[in-house]
Amino acid sequence: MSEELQSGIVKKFLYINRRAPHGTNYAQEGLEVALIGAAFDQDVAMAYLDDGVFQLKSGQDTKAIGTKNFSATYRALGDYDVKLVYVERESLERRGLSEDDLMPLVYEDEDDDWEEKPLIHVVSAGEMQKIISESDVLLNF
Amino acid sequence: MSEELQSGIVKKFLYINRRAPHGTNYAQEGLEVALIGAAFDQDVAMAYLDDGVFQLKSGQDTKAIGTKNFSATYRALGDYDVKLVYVERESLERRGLSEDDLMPLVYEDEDDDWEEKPLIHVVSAGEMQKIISESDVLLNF
Amino acid sequence: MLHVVNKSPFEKNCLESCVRLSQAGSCILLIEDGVYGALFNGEASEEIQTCLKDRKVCVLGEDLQARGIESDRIMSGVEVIDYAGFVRLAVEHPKVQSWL
Amino acid sequence: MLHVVNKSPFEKNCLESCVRLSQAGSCILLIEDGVYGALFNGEASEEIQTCLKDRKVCVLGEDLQARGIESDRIMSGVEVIDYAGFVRLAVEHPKVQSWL
Amino acid sequence: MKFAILVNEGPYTHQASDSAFHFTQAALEQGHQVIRVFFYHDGVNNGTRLTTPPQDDRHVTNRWSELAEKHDLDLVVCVAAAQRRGVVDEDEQKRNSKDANNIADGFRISGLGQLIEAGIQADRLVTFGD
Amino acid sequence: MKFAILVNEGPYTHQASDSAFHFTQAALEQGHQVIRVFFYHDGVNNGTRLTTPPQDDRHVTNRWSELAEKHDLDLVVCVAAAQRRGVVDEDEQKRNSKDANNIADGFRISGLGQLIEAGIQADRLVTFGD
Repeated sequence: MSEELQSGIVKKFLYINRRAPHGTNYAQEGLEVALIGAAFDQDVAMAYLDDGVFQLKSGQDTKAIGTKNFSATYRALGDYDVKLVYVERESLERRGLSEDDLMPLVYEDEDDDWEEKPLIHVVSAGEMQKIISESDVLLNF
Repeated sequence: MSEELQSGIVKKFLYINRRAPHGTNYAQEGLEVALIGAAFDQDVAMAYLDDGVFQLKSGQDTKAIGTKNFSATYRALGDYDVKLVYVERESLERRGLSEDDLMPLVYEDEDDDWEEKPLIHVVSAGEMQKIISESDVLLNF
Repeated sequence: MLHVVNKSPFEKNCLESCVRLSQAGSCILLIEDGVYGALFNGEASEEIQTCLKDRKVCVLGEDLQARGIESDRIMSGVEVIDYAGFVRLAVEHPKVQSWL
Repeated sequence: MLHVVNKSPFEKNCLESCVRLSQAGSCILLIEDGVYGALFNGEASEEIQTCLKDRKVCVLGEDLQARGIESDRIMSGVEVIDYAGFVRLAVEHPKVQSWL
Repeated sequence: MKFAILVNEGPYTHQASDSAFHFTQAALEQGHQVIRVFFYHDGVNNGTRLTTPPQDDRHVTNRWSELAEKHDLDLVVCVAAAQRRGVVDEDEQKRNSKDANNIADGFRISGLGQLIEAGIQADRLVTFGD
Repeated sequence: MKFAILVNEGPYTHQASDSAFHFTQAALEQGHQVIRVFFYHDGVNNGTRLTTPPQDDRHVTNRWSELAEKHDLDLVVCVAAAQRRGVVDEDEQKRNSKDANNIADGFRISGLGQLIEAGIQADRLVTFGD
C-alpha cells in the first residue's frame, strides 16, 4: 500500500445499494468494491434501500438465467469485517417484504467470545438519513 | 436493396420515443433509425410519450454541454416523408407542457400544392393505445 | 399484442405506461426486474389487478427464481411461464412491444 | 451535504428517494435529466416545494439550456448555477451523494 | 415463424443480452427461424472478442458466437453505434486508420438498414434493452 | 482541495462521462487538484482508443486523454470491469492471451483498490453514472 495509506486516516465508508440484483450488475460490482474495500482498515457499512433491498432476498438461484449467483457472497460480508448492514424499513414495506424475507447474515463478534450476531439492522428513513449524513465517503450502486 | 425488399411488403413502422434527450443518446440514435428507415418505402409514424415529449421541446441548445445538438434534425422529418408525429397529451400535461412548447414541425403536402402542414398531432392516451395496436413493427427508444 | 416489461415498477415508470397504453385483450409479460411487479403485496399490485380484469398477465419463471421470488408470493391470476412459453406468446400475438 | 440528482422524476424514483433521505440544511442539485424536476408546473413540483422549506435547491444551467428549459419555467426559489457553481457547492459541503 | 432480435445493451451491465440469448435459443429449439440479431446502442459492445469474464461466469460474447456458428445466425453490429463505442472489424480499421480491431467471431458490422430490413422480413421483432 | 471522480457509464450512451469531464475541468480551473478519475462499470468503455465518433460530435475519449496530458491526471480503468467488457492494455493482452489491445493514451488499468485509496485520500469523491 502507498505511503499515504500508512498515515492512519480512517474514514466512514458507506456503500449505498439502491438497485435490484440480476437485471443489472451494479449490485454485483458494488459488492466487489465493498469486499476489496474491507482490506483498507476503514470503517465500512452497507446501506440497502429502494430496490436495493431485493439484493438481500433469500432463496436467489440464477441457474436458469445462466448468470453468476453472487448472492452467496453477501454471507461473506461478516468475514470481511463488515459489521453494519442497514436496510430501510420503508423500502421493504413498499415492496411487500419483511426482515424474514432476507438472508440471515451474521458475523462472529471477536469481542464477545466469537458469538454469532446478526449483521442486518432494519432502520427507519429518519435513521437512514442520519447514517448517510454521518458517513464520510459515499459509494452508490 | 435485397430481393425481398423488391417484393413490395409495406408495413406500418412506429417509432416509440419514451426518453428525454441528452441525458442518454437513445433519442438521438432512435432518430437516426427513423431517418434511415424512411428510405425503405414503408409507412412510418413517430410516437412521443412519457419523457419522450421532451425531445420535441423548442429552444434546445447543447453548446454549453458540448454534445451534438441533434434537435435540429427533427425539423428534417417532413423532408424524409415522415408525415405522422403523435404526441400523447397526458404525457405533456404531467410535465407542465403544452403543444406551444414544442418545435413547430411541418411537411410540404405534395397532394395539396406543397402546402406546409403541421406534422405534430397531439392525441389522448386512448388514441395512442390504438395507434400502437394498429402498427406492425414497433421500435422503442 | 404482447407487451413486455423489464423494469421494476418501484424504480421506473414502464409498467405504468404499459398499463396506460395497452388495450383490453392484450397480454403483459413481466421479465428481468419487471418480475417484481408481480409481488402480491407490493405497491404495484393495484396496477396489475387492474390489468387482470381484461388482460392476460404473465411472468417469466426463470427471472423469478433468480430473484428468490417463490410462486406463493405472486398475485393470483398471474401466470408463470418459461422461455419456451415466452416464445409461444410471441408467436400467438401478431406483434411485440417492449416497454424499456 | 450535497445531494446530486441526475434522473427525470417522471421516469425514475431518484428525486423521491433523495427527498426522503436528505436532511434539513442540505443542498439538492439537479443535473442532466434531473433538471426536469425544476419545472414549475410539472408533477414533481410538490416534492421540490417541500424541499425548499428547509433545503437549498439548485439546478445546472448548462443542462437546462441543452433541454430548452427557459429560466421562467423554473420554480421560484430554485437557484440556477453553472459548472463552476457545482464545484463551489462540492467544496462548501463536506460530502457529495449522487442519487443515480 | 421468422424472428428478428434487437439487442440494445452491452454484456454484463444489463441482463438484456442474456435475455435475448435465452429467447433466441428457445425460439430455435421450437423450430423457428431467427433471421437476424441486430446489436444497437451499447448492444454493439457484445461484439468484441477482447472480453475475459471471470472463469465461474458465462462468456456472453463467446456464447453468441457459438450459437451463431451452430445455427448459422446473422449477428449484425450497427456501424454508426460501433464507431461511437469502439467496436471495429478489419474494414473499419482501415477506413478509420485504427491500429487494431476487436470484432468477435460470427459478428459482422453493417448499417442500420439491416435493422429496418429485418423488421420488414421478420414476422416478429423482439427488442431487449434497458 | 483534492477531488476524486468516479465515472460509471461509457461514452455517448449516457451523459455521465460528459458531466464528469465538465466538472473535472471546472475544478481544475478553480485551482483544485483532481487526484484520480476512476472508471468503473461500463465507465471502462471510455478508455478505448478505437472509437470514431461523427466529425461534428465531441470525441469523448480523446478529450479525456488531452485533459490528462495537460494536467497530469491519473485516469484509472478498473481491471475487473474492463475484463468483462473488453478494455485491454499490453499487460492484460499478454496475461489473457488476447491478439490485440485497445487502451487509449493516458488511461491505465488497475485494481479497485485505487478507488478506495482515492476515497481515502481525496477531500471529495464525486460520482457520475446512470
